[in-house]
Amino acid sequence: MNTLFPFALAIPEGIYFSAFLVFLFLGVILFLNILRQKEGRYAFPAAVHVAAGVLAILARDIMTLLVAWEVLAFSAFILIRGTGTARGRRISLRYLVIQVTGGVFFFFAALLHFGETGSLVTGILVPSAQPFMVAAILIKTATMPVHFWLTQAYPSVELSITPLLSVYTTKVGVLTAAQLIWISPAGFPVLAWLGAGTAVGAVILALLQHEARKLLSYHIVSQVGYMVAGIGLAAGFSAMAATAGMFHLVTHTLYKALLLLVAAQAVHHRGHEDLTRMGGLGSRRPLLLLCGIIGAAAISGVPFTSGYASKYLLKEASQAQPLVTYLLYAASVGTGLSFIKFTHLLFFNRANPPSSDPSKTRAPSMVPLVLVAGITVLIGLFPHAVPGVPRRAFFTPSSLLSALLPLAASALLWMVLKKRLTRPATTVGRAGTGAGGVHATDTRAKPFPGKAHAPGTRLRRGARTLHNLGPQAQVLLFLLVLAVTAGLLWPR
Amino acid sequence: MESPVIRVFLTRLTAGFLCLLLSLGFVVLLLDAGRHRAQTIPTQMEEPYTARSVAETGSINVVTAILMDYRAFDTLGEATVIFASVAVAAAILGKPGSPSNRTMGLLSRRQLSALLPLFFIFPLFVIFHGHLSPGGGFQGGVSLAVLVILIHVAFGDRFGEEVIPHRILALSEYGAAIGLVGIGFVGIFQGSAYLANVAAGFPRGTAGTLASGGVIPLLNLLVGMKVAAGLSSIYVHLAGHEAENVPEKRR
Amino acid sequence: MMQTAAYLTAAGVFAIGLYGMLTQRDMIKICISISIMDSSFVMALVAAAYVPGGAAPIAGFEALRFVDPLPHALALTAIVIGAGILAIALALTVAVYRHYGTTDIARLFIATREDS
Amino acid sequence: MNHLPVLVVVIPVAGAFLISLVDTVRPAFKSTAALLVATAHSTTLVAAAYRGMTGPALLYSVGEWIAPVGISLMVDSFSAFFLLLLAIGHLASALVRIESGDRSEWARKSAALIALFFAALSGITVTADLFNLFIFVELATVCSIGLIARKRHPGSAVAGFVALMAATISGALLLFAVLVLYVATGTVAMPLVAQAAPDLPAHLHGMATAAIIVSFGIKIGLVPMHFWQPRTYHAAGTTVAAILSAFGLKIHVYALLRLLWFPLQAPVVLPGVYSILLVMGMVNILTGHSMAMIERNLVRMLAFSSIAHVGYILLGVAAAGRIGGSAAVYAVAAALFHTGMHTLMKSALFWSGHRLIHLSRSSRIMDLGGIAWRAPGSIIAFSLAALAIIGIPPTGGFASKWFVAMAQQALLPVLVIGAGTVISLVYYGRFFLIATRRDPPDSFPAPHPLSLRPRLQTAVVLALAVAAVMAGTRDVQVRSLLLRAAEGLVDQADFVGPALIGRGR
Repeated sequence: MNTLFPFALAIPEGIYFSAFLVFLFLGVILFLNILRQKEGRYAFPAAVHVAAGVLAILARDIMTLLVAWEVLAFSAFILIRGTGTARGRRISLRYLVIQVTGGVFFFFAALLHFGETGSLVTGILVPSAQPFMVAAILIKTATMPVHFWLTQAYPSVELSITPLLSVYTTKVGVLTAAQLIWISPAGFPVLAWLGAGTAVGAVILALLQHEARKLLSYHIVSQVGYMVAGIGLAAGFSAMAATAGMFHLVTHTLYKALLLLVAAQAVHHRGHEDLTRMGGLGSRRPLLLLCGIIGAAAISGVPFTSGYASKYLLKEASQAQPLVTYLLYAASVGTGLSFIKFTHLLFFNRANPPSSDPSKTRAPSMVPLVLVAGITVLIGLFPHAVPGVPRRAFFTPSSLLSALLPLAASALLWMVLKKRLTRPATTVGRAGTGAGGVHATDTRAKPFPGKAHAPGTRLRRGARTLHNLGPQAQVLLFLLVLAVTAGLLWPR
Repeated sequence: MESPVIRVFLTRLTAGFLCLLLSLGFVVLLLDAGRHRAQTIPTQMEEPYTARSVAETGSINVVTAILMDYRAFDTLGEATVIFASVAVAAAILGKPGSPSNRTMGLLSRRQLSALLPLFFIFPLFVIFHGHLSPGGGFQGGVSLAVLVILIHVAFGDRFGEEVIPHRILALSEYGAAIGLVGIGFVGIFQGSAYLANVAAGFPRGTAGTLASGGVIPLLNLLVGMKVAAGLSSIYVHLAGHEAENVPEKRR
Repeated sequence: MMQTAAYLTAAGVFAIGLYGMLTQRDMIKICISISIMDSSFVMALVAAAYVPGGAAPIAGFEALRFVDPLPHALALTAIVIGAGILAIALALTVAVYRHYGTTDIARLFIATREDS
Repeated sequence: MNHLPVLVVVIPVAGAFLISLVDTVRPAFKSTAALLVATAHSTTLVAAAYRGMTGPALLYSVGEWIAPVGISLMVDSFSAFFLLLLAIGHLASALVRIESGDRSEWARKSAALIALFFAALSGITVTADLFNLFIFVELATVCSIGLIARKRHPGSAVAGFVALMAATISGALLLFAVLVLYVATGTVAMPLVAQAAPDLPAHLHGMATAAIIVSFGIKIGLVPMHFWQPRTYHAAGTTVAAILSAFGLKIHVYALLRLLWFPLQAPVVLPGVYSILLVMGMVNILTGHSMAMIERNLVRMLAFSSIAHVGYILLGVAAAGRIGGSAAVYAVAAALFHTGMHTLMKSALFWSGHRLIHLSRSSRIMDLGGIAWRAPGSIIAFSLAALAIIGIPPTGGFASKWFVAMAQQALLPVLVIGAGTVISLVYYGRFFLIATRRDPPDSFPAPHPLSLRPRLQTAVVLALAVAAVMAGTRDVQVRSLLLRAAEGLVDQADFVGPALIGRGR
């Protein structure tokens, strides 16, 4: 008799090893960052979150992976509900329900897989389990139709929590997909299309955002779309695509954490999240500017940054599906545009009400940023140094050109659209009330909508009324059930 | 459209129809079951008790033999049910307090005080002759309880409480119950099974005499005590008003 | 024939008890209905014990056949259990009456619902 | 002869009498006596369970009268598992229920009633006689109504009366089924009925089965027959509701399974029953969880959750009946796994909820906002048990759902299980969020003057919750135990029947 939870763990190899290193590194850095912010009550859930993320990449059996999924979800739930406002509670519960729904799909898939093979070792699932697993992955990776949990939850937590949240949940989804999924019904790479579509769609939505972390959250969705596309392409088209997707995971995790840390610093100074009212940080915080530029360049795929290398690999791998490639190019254009906007508004825009004095920042708060930025740069310059990256010439003229073209397009678009993109948010009364994003946006938390008109009210009332059935009616019901049961059991 | 009277009438008609249908179904099933048994089981094997009960238990009343010996465990269970319902009644109603002093008329009381001692003969006879004739601990115990209730009704609850205090009722119930359980253990100590009678070394005696049937008369006595005390205290609880809890809300 | 008649009587009594339980709103009447239902089961048990021409199961009687003694013993037990149930039903009724001053179960049921 | 099967019934009965006696003579020692009785009973139960689990089925003839004339008791590995649950239950409820200050009549009687209740449950578990089973079921009914209708709560007597009406119908149907089986087979001993069952006319067999299913369905809250349960549990209060739901309900499930498999031989004779149970199980899961989701009262929410979890057990059982053969053992083991887990989880939930309700003096969920910060131990236990009952890996609740789902042949029940997980997450998550909100009302009402022992209670509850969580990672040991128990149910006709007959005179 095999145990259900063998907790088989092993240090992974190849590109997964680099992912493991990144998970560990960012986990430690961001955890210390949280501790440094004197957010003591987050220490335990944050530690559990990090541990679960690392567990996910060490897991060698499906059950351990599922445990890691659920622990990630629950620890994130605690982290998100942290501020404890009504809106925070609602968002966190929604987050949890979505995540556990993903876990339930995983449960179905694991059940079917185990039922057919009798084994729980990590590997490609049986075909009947694949659709359920895809559903689970779509939820976990926040692929487009079900991305809302991420874009709602991540911007609404404490500043120091968002980078930590961005590291694991979606990435573990990608990781699971890379290990368990191999689906292309009738030769059609579902995941690749969904992923590429998400990459484009989320970028378009990101362009419309004015809040720093909301914008970055949409970019998480978009970038995870790249990875999902990579994993999806791996299913039957190109073995390298999975590696490319995983490599993108490694690079993206780093630069997204960096960007979120930068955003956190900025928001901390301003006390609000509205990008159009920030500006002017560039001259006062040169180090922050540098980090921000590195992150923005990396996510836009500027040559000699880490994002360039991983996106190059992805586009190489997607040659078999040209349309996917084009979608990814389109996403690159949007990403570039979006981050020109981001850096412009954050650093170079004219400070549009005068800001509080940011120059008193203590040096230690910059340590995590500098570390992550350094690693991002190193990966960009020496992509082969990352374990598991295939030997390939990254910096050929044609590849550089293919990376620069979308950037040129972004720059062009920026010229055209600058006014429209940097127009201040029209909504008045979003004035910041404190450092936490939740407070800044809490005014939107509606009181209970008119109760009588809430959907399902009539259903609820009906169910309650039914459950106050009088005693004699209950007795009658017993007899009716007896009659029905007897009728069903009457020999035929 | 339809008046409530008609609606109630129709509801009741439906309910009555359903009840009749259900009970007729029960009858059909029971008759079928009887027919099935008549077909499958030979008649001489039909009934295992009558032929052997005298030899095995010493009780000529087979029903008592079954109740107090063959299936004495059932009896223990039902004695426990009585015990439990007394406890439940007490738990629900609280301590009986402020007994009412309503009595019967003088004539009835006079007659009763003369007759009551005689009335006690019958239940005792029923209890002690349980293994010889129809009757036994339950029947006798219930008759005894009726007498206690009669005292309460005729002479007032206060007098009843004075003559037979509730505490005594409770104590005798607990005592009888513990005795009942304790006698069962004799079988275990004698190397036989729980609630064993003759197998545990109780003398079988001569069938048909008062001192026969091993432990059966003793069990009858204890069950009688227990049932009498239990039912009387249920009455006391039901009839007595609780002192501190007069009706607060009337709707 | 005899047995069928006894069964039918028991069934009639059962139907009366059940009918009372289904239609009466007064807790005392429901208690009575419960008691009637118990009686019907005792009658059914005794009817089940019936053997044509059987004597009472007492070994002293000189008879060719005896009725089945086991259902009689079971009937006694069932009576006592019924009495116990009835006692707590009455106790509940008394308690309810003391508190609310009514024994109308339908009204009480609505008055004591928790989740309104 | 090994006397354990009868001792597990007799010791608590005698104990209840003793508790009452002590209460009358020396009220101060009542709690001690109750604890002693619980300890003695639990020890006996564990010993009997050990014997039943390790050896062959333990048979006992009360008064040395073998089956046709006397009453037989039987402890096999299947009943041993439930005896184990009862051992946990009696000891834990005695520990939790020790009250220091309450001098009301109900509090005085409740100790004896709890002992009697557990005696009745033990009796249901060990007896191999249909009529004896009926007696113990009625005894359990009487005791449970006494526990429900406590005086402090004005609506409780009404709820008790409604429960009594339901129990009357349930008892009548059980007695009717016993009567039909007796008239048809001439015996009330389960092994003999089991022998005769395959030859019964099909309609008799079917009707007796229907009566038994409805009878126990009322007790365990199969869905159209569950309406009285939430009200009852709410009236009973959390301490008693835990006993009723976590232990009483499980033993009635046991009785249903035992009757279906053993005397009725349903898997062989009447496999159609299991399709009904399968549908009922799914309906139970969906109804129970959805009602719990819209419920605004903590106790009623947990009661609906109990109704839902009966559904999971039934799914496993139904699968076992439909598969038949050796695979059925796995399905029954899955159902038993969920039974055991639900016992641990639900008692932990109710008892930790008790502390929260006690502190806020209200069981409405909205009134419990921020209560967690005043009873951290309780909320930890509650959260752990809730994690388990939602079915989050690697807790025992997940493992049991996994095995129940594993046993299904169709996809639909599995999907229902998944849906149940998500719905239950919603309401437990919501409660957790409300209980741990950081903006509590300015002042809670003063706690109830009767202080239970919070530390002891919290320790017991934490132990139960941790056991429920740990069972998932110790699933190999748990499953080997459960497979043994399931064999007892599925294969019992093969060895217990001949054993009883062979020893008959």
